[in-house]
Amino acid sequence: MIAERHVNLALVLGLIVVPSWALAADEPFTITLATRAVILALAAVGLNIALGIGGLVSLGHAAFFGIGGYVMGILAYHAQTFTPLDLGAFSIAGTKAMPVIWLAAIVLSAFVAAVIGALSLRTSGVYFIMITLAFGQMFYYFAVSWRSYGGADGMSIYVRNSFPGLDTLVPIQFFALCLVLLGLVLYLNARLVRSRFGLALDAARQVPLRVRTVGLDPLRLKLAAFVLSGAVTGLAGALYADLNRFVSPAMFSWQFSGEIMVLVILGGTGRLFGPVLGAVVFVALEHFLGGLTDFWQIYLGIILLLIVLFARGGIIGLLCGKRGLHD
Amino acid sequence: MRKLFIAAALSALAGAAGAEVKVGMITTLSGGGAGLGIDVRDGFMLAIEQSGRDDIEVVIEDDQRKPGIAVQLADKMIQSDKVDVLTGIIWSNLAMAVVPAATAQGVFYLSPNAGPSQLAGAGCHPNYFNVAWQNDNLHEAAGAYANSAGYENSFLMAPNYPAGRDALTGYKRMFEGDLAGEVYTKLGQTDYAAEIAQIRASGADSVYFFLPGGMGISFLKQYANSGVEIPVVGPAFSFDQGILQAVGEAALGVVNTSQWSKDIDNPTNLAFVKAFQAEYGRLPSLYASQGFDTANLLLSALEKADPSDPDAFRAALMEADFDSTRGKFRFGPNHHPIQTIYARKVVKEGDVYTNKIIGVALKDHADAYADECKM
Amino acid sequence: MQAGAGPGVFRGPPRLQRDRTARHMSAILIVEQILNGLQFGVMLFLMAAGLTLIFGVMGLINLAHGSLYMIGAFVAAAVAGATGSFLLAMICALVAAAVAGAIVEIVVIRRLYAAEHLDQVLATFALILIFSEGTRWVFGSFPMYLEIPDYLSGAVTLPGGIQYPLYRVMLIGAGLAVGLGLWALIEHTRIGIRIRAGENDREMVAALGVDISRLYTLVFALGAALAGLSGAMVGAIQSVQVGMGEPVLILAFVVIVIGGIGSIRGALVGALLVGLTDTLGGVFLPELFKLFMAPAAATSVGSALASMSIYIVMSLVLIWRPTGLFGGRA
Amino acid sequence: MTEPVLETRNLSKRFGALTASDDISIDLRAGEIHAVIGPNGAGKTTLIHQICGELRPDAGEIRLLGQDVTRLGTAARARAGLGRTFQVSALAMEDTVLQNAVLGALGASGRPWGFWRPVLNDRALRTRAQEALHRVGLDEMMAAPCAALSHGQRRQLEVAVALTLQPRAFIMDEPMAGLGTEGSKRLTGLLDGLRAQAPILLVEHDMDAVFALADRISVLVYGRVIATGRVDEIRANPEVRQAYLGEDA
Repeated sequence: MIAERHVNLALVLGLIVVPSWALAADEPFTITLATRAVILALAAVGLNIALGIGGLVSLGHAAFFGIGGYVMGILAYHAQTFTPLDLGAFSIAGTKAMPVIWLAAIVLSAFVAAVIGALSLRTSGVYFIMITLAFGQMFYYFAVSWRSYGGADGMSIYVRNSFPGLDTLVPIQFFALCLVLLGLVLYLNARLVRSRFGLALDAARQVPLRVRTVGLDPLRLKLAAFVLSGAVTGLAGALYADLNRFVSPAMFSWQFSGEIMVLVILGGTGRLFGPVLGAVVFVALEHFLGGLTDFWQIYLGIILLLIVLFARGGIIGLLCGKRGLHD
Repeated sequence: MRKLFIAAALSALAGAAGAEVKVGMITTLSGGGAGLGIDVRDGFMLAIEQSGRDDIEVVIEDDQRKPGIAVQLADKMIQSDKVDVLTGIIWSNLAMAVVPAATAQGVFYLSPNAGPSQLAGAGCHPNYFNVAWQNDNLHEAAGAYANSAGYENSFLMAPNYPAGRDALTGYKRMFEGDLAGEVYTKLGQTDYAAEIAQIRASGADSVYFFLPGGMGISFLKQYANSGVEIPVVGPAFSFDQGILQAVGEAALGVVNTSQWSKDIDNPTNLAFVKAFQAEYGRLPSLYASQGFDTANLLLSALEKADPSDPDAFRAALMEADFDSTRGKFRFGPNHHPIQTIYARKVVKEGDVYTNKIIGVALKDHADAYADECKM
Repeated sequence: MQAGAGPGVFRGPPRLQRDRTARHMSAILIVEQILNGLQFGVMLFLMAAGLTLIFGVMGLINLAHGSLYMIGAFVAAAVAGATGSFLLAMICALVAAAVAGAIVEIVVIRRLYAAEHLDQVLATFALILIFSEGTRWVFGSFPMYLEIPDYLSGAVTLPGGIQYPLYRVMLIGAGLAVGLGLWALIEHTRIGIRIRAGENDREMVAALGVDISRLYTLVFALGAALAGLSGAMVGAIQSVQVGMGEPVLILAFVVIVIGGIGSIRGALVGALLVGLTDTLGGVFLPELFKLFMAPAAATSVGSALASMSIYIVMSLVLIWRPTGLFGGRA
Repeated sequence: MTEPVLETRNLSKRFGALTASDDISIDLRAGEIHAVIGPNGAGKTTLIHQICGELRPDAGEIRLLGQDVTRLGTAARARAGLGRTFQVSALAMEDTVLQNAVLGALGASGRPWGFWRPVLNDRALRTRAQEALHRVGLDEMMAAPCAALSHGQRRQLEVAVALTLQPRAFIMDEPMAGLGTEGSKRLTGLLDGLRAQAPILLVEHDMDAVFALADRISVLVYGRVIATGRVDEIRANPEVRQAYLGEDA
């Protein structure tokens, strides 16, 4: 067994070394791939707060990812066309500034997560899985029919949004930005796990009855986790939209919800770095298997299956053995 | 996802500085819509092979029909592979995600299929050429055909997404009769019983539908079995060689519009059909012909200029000096084809369902957006 | 921006006349649409029954159920193509899906019963990838051909002068017959008793000496057979293609969640509710909005709402009854 | 007489044809251990569930410190002063002993909304948890994962978590179940010392423990309280002997 922190360290080093090498070797696409992995990891870290710590199996997290994406798309669209964004009572100008977009994405997805969570947490188990899926689908179909912003086709943002002091169109700079955000969120996540809230939430997942018996409301804890989770995934959505300079309803699809969940489980549910490892492995598999055969998804399926069947606890579980978040 | 085809004699390249021209093909090779991408790829590669040129390297990648993947592949091909020309995208939404950014980076894009109106109009670009069509073309032709067939009251149906709305707009642009109804279905819908009931009740004398892929198969099968006898017209998408076999008898006799058909009588086309069949063991589809024409356009331009000289290369592309499977072929000012579109009828030849040209729907037709293109 | 914001070229004036829409709403049309909803619901029921049975007895979330539906359709298309017999195609589809189900259960699924829902979701998601691409590998990337046989094609005239496709009448009949058979199987046979016992208490069944793993394989194969059969039957009027199972799978999940997971009766009610909502919503919501909106806006708002309608229904049901209409456990 | 700490008035609960609680009125007074005994299926668990708020009674009232808590949820009743232990341990098995105790202290503090500072570094919570653990004799085991505890130690931890709440009344559901003689003895000693802090409503099967600890006993049969009284009164009650002890034999 390898200590979990060694795996984490290796992962962090890998995420720094590989893109640096790619920069030196003039392999910008490797950097793009790494950026994709980092952003997907961020989305999965978000889901992991609800799923891994809170025990909320949400099959609707694409809703938040999509909201983040569309916040970016809509704000940037209004900025690049110099049209105001009409919000009914008042209108605001679009923006191409990433920090503003991020903030808007976080706030809006947190708000939507609060609404969806409050309604969905009335249910549990499979019903929770399905009601979150239903909300995701509603957003999907809404985006498909939202003609002002491209409908099913989605919309392109021609120039990547800006961040003060950086040229975000340079792959390595955008990668660094995403990596820093991921690191920041992971740090906050690590603090959260050890905090009052983290302890209570973790107990609410394991024994909700106990949590009630000590005078806390597990549902409120879980709702808070769901909101945080949605906010992080929303941020990832805004970044993903910027990576592709494109948003489309596919960001809202249930398949994408499933994919983020796969990342979490693949790496190790509830582990701090589980989603990161899951995302890196997934992107790598997709890339390398795709080079081997047109039918690469068969092999991806087989690998996933083997991991579920024989490596409960994901890859980190396989490497490091069973252990909770606390150590 | 990645496949490397080194066209023609790979061994001839040994030790050389590598291929002189690099082409990136992003197309759909896995999942539901893979048939179209495979046909485009096979048609394209057939032409490259026939050319005998060994200095063209084609990098082929699967976009899985996901816009996000397509954008990343484009980034990769432009940044890492340093391709001169991109091609291959099937779907308009993927094209919209990829093309504007790619052409802005100085790469040429030759579209073998998708032709969204934005790229033909205000969003046109000197480096973007569409070898297939502007998306509205076949629908406009269908509207024109409906006029000539004497239809006066059409029922229109398309999925509720931009291409669907554009399709019906295209039909209405040419059609002079009345509309008995206009229905937008769910994207990916598989059951059309409700719509067929509306058609039955509408009093229409003709039905025009645009339902690409499996949607069209489902509709045609259900329609043929519904007892509704109102004649149907569609664009070629639902009647191409690939899916016609899946529709089967339900498609027999249906008129559809296409800029290509395997019975267009010119030597290039006859040779193409024969060669494609010999190479891949199946009849070529519309998409295969488009892939083939795209490659031949590229080859013709490469004869005259090198992509490293963009102005010359662009001019060479614009000349479209190649033998198209469609016969006469030229570009309009917005780099979209001005071409003849035929009305075809589905027939059975032996055991195989295929199309037969019954007439010309629109002659030398240019798209409606060219005026908006400023370049 | 580009998409959706169409260019200002000439577009045909909207010539759709409002008096025509009134004609759309005739009584016959309404009845016909209800029949369509019913038929859709019955097909969904076949899918949902297997899914809910598998969940009820084994506690398993099976995302790969849609793949068994697809297998049924492909096998039916292949057999019908080779032999020309529709009936044989249906039987083979049923058997093939059952066999595939049994194999999957023995090789993979039985290792998942003790696992969390999460692992089940991931494993069966992996199975979808394997089945979908595997099918494409075997049958190619193009849709397959499967057609209604002559003796079931064409339309019949129902009482009241409604013209309705014979095949769809047959689908409603066959679906209801299978449902009835399923009910009889569960209520009146020894296997049914064991299945019901298994739903209530797994340890108890095992303690009573029932070979629990054989029972599970059987139930899974039964569910698979139902999915395969409905795939094959629907394949004759839809496109037989890779990926056809997933949209149906999602709908089937919606159905069983509305009905209450594990409840066959709930699956029936849920299936009819979803079938009718989806069909009638798509037709009548745009018409409804036309009463107080401009036709173009009404069409777009109406169809947008229609595409969301079943999910709205489902979340309302769950908010009202968190374990579905007939559900007991989560 | 002063008002009882905890009291049920005419509590009734039916499940279909089965009457699980039939007009139950019992009370718990300051400083006492009040045991509720009864044969299996007598409705003891149903009674506890109603007192703690997991089940809502069909009729009747539950009062804690003179306040009607019948409509409150479990968490609110805990905040109002109910400290409860479970028959089947309800502990966060993936967490350590200390974390479980800190959770109790955290609940008592009523402020779980800290996202930044490590909870285990919080002096107030930690002290409270450690005191409780010390009280039940689990000081040595603080760092052990809960899953590594013996059955008896889990019972002790249950009590410790309840202690962190500094409750006004303890509700203990069969704390002796499954313990050996040694464990029983230890826990009996522990509970004996607790009554001074807060009275205990003790549902228990272990008659030795009941007779050793209880100040009063109520006997529940078929959802009804057939007798309430001091230990010797209950011992002597013929109805109890017949209905309860007779059946138990």
